Amino acid sequence: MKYIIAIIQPDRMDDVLEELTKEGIHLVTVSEVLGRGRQKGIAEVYRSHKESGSLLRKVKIEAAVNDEFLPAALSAIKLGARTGHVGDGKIFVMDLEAVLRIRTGEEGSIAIG
Amino acid sequence: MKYIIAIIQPDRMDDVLEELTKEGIHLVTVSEVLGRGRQKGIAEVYRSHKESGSLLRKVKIEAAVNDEFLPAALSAIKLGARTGHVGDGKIFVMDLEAVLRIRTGEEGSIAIG
Amino acid sequence: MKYIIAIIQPDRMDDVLEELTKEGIHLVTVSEVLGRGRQKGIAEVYRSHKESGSLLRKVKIEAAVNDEFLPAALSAIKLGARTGHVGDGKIFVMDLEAVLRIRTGEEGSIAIG
Amino acid sequence: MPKIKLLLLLGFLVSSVFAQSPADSGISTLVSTPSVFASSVPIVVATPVATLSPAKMDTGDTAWILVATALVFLMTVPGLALFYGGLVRKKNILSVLMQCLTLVFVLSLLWVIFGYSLSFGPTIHGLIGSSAWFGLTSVSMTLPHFDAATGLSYAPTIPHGLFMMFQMMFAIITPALIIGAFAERMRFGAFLLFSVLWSFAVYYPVAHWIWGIGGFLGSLNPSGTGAVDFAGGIVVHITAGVSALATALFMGKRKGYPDKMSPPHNLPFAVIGGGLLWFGWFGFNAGSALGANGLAVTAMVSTHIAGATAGLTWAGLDWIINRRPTMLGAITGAVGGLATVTPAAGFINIWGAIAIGFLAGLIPFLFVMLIKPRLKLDDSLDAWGVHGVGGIIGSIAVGIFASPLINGRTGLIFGDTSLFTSQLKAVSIVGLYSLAITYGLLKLVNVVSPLRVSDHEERVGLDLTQHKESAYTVLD
Amino acid sequence: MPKIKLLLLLGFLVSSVFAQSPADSGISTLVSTPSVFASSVPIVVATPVATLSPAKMDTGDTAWILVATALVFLMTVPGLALFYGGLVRKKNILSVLMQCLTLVFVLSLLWVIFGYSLSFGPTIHGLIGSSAWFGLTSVSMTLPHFDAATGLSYAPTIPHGLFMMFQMMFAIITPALIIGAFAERMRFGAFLLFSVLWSFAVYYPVAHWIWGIGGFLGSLNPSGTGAVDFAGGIVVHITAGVSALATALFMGKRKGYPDKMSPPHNLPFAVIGGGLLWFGWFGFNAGSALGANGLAVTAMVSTHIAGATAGLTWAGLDWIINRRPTMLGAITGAVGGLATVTPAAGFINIWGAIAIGFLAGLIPFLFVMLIKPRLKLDDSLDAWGVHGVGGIIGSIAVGIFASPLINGRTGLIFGDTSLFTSQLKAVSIVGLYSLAITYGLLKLVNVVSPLRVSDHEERVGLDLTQHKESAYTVLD
Amino acid sequence: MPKIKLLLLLGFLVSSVFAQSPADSGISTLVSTPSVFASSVPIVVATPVATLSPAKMDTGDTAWILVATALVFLMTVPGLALFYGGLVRKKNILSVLMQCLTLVFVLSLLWVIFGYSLSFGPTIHGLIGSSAWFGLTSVSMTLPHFDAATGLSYAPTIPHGLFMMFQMMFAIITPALIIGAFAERMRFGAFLLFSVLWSFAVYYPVAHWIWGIGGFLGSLNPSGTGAVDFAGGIVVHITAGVSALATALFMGKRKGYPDKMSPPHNLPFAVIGGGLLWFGWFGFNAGSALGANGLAVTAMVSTHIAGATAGLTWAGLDWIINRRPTMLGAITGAVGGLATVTPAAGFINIWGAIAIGFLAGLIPFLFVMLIKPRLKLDDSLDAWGVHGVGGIIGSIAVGIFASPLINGRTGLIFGDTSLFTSQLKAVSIVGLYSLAITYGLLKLVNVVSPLRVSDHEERVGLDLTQHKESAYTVLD
Ligand SMILES: Nc1ncnc2c1ncn2[C@@H]1O[C@H](COP(=O)(O)OP(=O)(O)O)[C@@H](O)[C@H]1O
Ligand SMILES: Nc1ncnc2c1ncn2[C@@H]1O[C@H](COP(=O)(O)OP(=O)(O)O)[C@@H](O)[C@H]1O
Ligand SMILES: Nc1ncnc2c1ncn2[C@@H]1O[C@H](COP(=O)(O)OP(=O)(O)O)[C@@H](O)[C@H]1O
Repeated sequence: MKYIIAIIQPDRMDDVLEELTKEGIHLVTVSEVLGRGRQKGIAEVYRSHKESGSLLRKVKIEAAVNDEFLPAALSAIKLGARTGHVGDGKIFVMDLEAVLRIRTGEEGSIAIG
Repeated sequence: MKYIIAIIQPDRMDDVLEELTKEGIHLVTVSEVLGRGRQKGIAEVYRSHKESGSLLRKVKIEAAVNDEFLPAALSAIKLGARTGHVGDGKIFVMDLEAVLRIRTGEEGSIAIG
Repeated sequence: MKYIIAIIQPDRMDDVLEELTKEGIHLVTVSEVLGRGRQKGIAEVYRSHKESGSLLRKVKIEAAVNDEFLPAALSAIKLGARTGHVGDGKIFVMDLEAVLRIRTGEEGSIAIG
Repeated sequence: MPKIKLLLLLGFLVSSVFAQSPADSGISTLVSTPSVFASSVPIVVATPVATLSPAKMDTGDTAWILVATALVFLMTVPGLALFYGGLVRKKNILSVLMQCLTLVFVLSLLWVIFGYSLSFGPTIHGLIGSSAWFGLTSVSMTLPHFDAATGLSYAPTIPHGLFMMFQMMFAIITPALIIGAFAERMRFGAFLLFSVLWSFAVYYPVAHWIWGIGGFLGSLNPSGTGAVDFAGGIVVHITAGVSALATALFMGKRKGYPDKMSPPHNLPFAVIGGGLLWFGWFGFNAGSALGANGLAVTAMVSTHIAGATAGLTWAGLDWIINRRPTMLGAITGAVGGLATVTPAAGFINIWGAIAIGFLAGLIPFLFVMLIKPRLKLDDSLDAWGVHGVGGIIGSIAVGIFASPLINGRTGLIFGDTSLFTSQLKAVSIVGLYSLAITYGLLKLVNVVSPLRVSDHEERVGLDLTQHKESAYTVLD
Repeated sequence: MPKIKLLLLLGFLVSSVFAQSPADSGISTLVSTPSVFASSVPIVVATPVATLSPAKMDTGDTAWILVATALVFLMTVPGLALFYGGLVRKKNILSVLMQCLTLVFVLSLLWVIFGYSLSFGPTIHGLIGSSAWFGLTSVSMTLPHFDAATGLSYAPTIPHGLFMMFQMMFAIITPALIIGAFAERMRFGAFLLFSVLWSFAVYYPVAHWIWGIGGFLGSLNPSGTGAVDFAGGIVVHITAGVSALATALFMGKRKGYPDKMSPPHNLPFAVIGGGLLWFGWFGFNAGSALGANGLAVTAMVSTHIAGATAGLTWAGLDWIINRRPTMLGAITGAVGGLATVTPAAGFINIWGAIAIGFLAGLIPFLFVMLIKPRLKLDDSLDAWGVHGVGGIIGSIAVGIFASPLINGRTGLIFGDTSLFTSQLKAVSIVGLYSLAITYGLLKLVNVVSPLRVSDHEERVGLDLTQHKESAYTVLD
Repeated sequence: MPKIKLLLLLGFLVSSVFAQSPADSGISTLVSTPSVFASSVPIVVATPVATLSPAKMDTGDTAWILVATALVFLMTVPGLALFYGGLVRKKNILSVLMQCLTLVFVLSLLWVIFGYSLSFGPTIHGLIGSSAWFGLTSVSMTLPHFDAATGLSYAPTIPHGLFMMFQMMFAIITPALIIGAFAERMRFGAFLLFSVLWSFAVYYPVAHWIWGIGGFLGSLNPSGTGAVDFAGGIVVHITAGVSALATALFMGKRKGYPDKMSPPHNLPFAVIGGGLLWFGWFGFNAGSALGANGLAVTAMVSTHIAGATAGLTWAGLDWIINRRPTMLGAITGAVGGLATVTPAAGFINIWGAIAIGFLAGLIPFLFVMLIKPRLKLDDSLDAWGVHGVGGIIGSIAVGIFASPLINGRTGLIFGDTSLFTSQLKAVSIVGLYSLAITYGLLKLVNVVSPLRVSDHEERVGLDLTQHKESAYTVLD
């Protein structure tokens, strides 16, 4: 099983979630993060003082998937998130040793979905 | 060492923390996330427009533990978080290669607690 | 490749980011978390009721780095975050199996930076 | 709205002859017998007194309208701004606040330079005011208005400049109401151009028709039997509400509407805004009596009771139909009730207020609940659903519930059909006019400066793309 | 509170005989010699003038009370709503806002239909008003109130309808204060039922006892020597505060109280709310002079100074005892000071205001700091600790600090014990009555509709479970 | 600011002789011929009338100033508190709110005990008021002020106590403005000590010089030709603004300034605050007419138009230079326009208001945009850049744009240089005085109680370190 962490543009979130659903990956966890990357944000201006804003708003999507779903997950995220501009984000994949569904106590592959 | 990520219902957080403490696991990191799972939330209503709310408020608890603490941690989280209803959440376990306590520079098992 | 998660004091964030930059590690993801650790916070007082505040505001910094950057990253974080007081925080290191830059589709070491 | 208390002139003459009547209470005296004197029907004095004695200025009336003016200002910023701002998504709140504030800037200047004269200046065939008062020429800051030709005065006991200022606030909030229809998707520049043109093409003429001396639809013309509009059901809520409908239709839906819209990002802001609107509405409606008199009290009571009834009605329907009374429903109902009673506030008794409040809760609820989803109309914050529908209901309802004992005009249930007919006529003409002109203006503006932001800008949000700012920080 | 300026009638007659005195200044004249004329002790005129001349209406007084009414409205929504709402947890803020707003809806309607008559209508044995004014029958929107039987008037220079409206706002905010005691755990339906019953069983009778003409505890009865309550220390703060105590006891503690309670989720909201409360309190207290006169000025100064002193006292104690002055402490102290000075505002000089302000900072601080933790009483937002304790202190303190030079009543330190005794009596009777009745009502309501939400609902929060809404979004 | 309407006294005598003129309209009469009677130039009556008849009290004027006082209160809390609070970082908002609220507490008490007497009491050589009115001795709550020696009155138609109360609000908000300069880095104790000393050393004397009867810089002295300051350009904005400059220089920069500062943490709060400031400014400026008269209307119109023009100017410059109009720019410009027009509001016509508004948008914009970044001056929230620069512009501009038709004083463009010279003189003296004294006070306070928080405290934030509280919770 794999644990996927994707950092994407906030405005692509809906698309990414939709693409994941299409691939049968419904369960995800989402949160708000700030990212420092290559991207320069829209320079915000406060009383004529430009803030080039090194920390930009991003959305982090986490999804635990069984190994066979990994390629589908990656390409779904790519499809939903990609605009071709700097700031599109990254996907990180880690090995997931164990999963446990709290409600039923099920463990492993079966508990992931 | 293991890195545990648990996604639980916000209203179970206090119980989970309490159960963890009982097992001697005091150190944790908590954050607010949104989860898309099997659960349908309480349908929120805005000007008669029902939002079935596919992204529900969840709490994420992260705890790094030494291997021998893993079973206790899992059962404590289960105990605190379980209501038997859809939405109770999941626990993910990953391998943790290294830990470092910033204050003292200690590393490894000893730095975890 | 490694995935580093550091939990630090909010007021050290700028220093940590600066130290990381010095080491050539520019890309990071930052978020707000609450931490339960050894530290007792400044006891907040609400209508004379002291809250010893078991959950304290922390900042979580995540950085994926190539293996050769790991030592530099760790010491940069230590340098920026360390005050010598309880609450300075922890660094967790996990193995990172794969990285993918969404914009270009690049994978692996080359995609990390 | 402008009540005419013309006999005051005679009263003053008499009182100075008998050298005993305290003039300041003259106003109250007149108001205290409302069916005759404090009517909104102009009583055309045959031989107008040539000079209006400044002795007629009343400090109490002036004090109240100074305050009422400030209250109506507050309705736009931060009242309406917050009410709307709390309901949009985090990434668009500043755009709403900025639109409201910019209207304050621009329309205030337009008003003193052009708008007041076009709306209230000497009439040109009952259609529009002349340019005689451009730049406030002839608008005294110290003496009341007095129209020598007709013997009428917009407000005989307060300085003319104060009446102008009070009306300015109405001219600001009206286009601001329309923001609710196109929120989260209009380009800032196009918004500004549209609002300015709209003021000239819709607000100033319609204000003149209904409230201007000689306006062809109102009661301040020789017929004296036209439509009434106590504090702006037709002039404010119908013009804005109908134009909101046109705008929502023209602009099309927001991306993701209706299935993927996020809920209001900060409901407490909407409640603060709603509370300030209610507070300001006392100035809006009771201030429209243009004095601290019995008519102001009547309007205050009607306003409050209708707001309360409508809020309760919406909350109750929510409770029954959606299983829970919602905060947003309650505040929406209340604002709808306040809007709906606006044209009627100075003509009805409390039972009329309760009836109008009930209708103002029921009909917009049904519209938003049943009809809107079918139309797939994206009237983002229900500017049409609440202000348009409410304005129409209220402006017709005054022709039904007006009690002759309150302010000399008689509604259907008291046996007179003429007021009802006048109201129907005015509502139709103004409604159709607003619809047509607004649609035309949108087409025009869209050519000069595209109305809608790009798809990318809509996704990223108007705050960053139109104003280079974010409302909130994430960490610090 | 209702000051009687009856000699005005005579004054008016005299002035018209001599045909020279400007009537408008008549009020000021009287007020300028406050110990005799502007007293809250009714001066029963032996031969009441049969018809009350409308000439006595004063536009300045009317203007001020129109504004004061709007200000007291603002105190409930959004003032108190935000003050309380900022102090609860994120998951419950809407429930607090909704409770406040719903009280505006329901109690406004109850007031015009039943409540005003029961509170201020013709007395039945000094215990309750009759049904004579149900539905505002005989309540003129244009003429002042005048009671032919006693020759008294609640407010001789403003329309009766305005006095009714001003009082309505008091009838709304009083039960709203109790919300602080049961916040975060009461079912919405039960809350509503309780509040309605409470208004009938506690507020309307007590208002009549103290403020109604003929009420057995107040000063507007033939004895003319009863208790005074300038703007609602007894009628508002004691009834609400004592009932809050009963409610907190009856409801029990919130889950997790006191050790695991989260701090206030949005202190700036509480500060906005507190600021609006202070602003509105000028209307509440200075408005209770029922005119724009010297008594209003006295009340405004006393109110402000007591609020400032109490805030400073609490902040100072915090600084000494908790090592830091806290924002929540400062605003709590200030609100406590404003509440405490309410019954006294029109009877004391600035030294009295400083003394009362100091007590209002000190005693609630000690209560909340020392006594409350021992009681393990979960008065969630200190409705009892601040309003109850403050109301009692203030209502007794007026019997101590009342200066005969201000408003004709004399406190202990100026050598008279009778007022002090009257105050003690009224405080005890109203306090015990409120405690007993509220407890009974809670038992009753609990049978019909359980008061407390389920454990699960309390965990999830009232916003979602009672209203199906969340106050804030996480992402968008 | 205090307009003198002294002929009223004569007018009253005459009117009582002829037994016919309604006295209440006397004010209006006078105001209606502004160049002669309603001037801010004192008309020293040779034979002052010994007793001031209470008949001159006017309920309308009193009503308006009661409200205006409440409005100016609202400007500090929550107006300015939110405006500033929204602009700082999350960790410091409570410290700003607390500073504002504490000033309300402390300076209100200081004012009634010492400050009012030192500012407005019987003059000592034109430099400072005497101690004669300490503790409000001789300050009647019911009668207007009347200075038998000069025959002048601060406000002849409202109670003296109300004038005192209105002025109190100015004495509170002035030091509160300075907070913008040292926000996010001053220790709370030192802040409090500084503010108290500053009130004694700067505010009370300067208020006396300009507004006190006999003050050596103003117009209420025998010369009758001194500087004018309608509502506080010199007394409020220059003193505060210049002191802000001194403070920002003395305190040094915040850690991380200017490159690593976080943007405003909650811009909607700043907009709510700005909106409430605007609303309150109607009380501040139009209230400074001290009556509900034509001058109040003039001031209200000028104030609003200048605010709108300045806001529009700043937004327009932003649009041109920074490519987008920003919300923060728009509200900053508006507040700057309101501040700048303050000294002039009662002396100019709308064209003057537009001119001043334009300068008030342009010059601070250029300062903040071009000059400030070079100075590397950390005037955190632009207290100097907006209030200081604006106050200077406005106080000089009144000497340029004052129209003799409005209030009897003549500016440069109407051909008179004397007012201009008086203004320059007053601006320079007060500016230099404020700069020097403030700098000295800061040095002094810094010895007693260090001004600046430790580096660690600054990083952690003032809320936690100075007040042991957090403004917001993260989860609950
Ligand atoms: N090595 C990394 N470690 C942690 N977060 C990263 C890393 N690289 C990128 N990110 C996250 O991804 C976001 C997008 O990266 P950026 O470099 O701006 O775009 P792109 O991937 O298109 O070059 C960053 O803002 C940051 O949050
Ligand atoms: N495979 C997954 N990857 C990431 N997050 C998950 C995954 N499965 C569940 N979650 C998180 O756990 C939450 C609870 O899951 P849900 O399916 O609603 O409940 P249950 O586990 O009882 O079936 C989800 O809202 C989501 O945040
Ligand atoms: N084992 C752990 N698992 C998860 N988070 C931890 C763990 N240990 C520490 N933390 C995080 O690090 C923060 C700092 O730890 P703390 O014990 O207070 O300081 P120190 O590391 O100086 O002893 C905690 O508040 C918590 O968020």
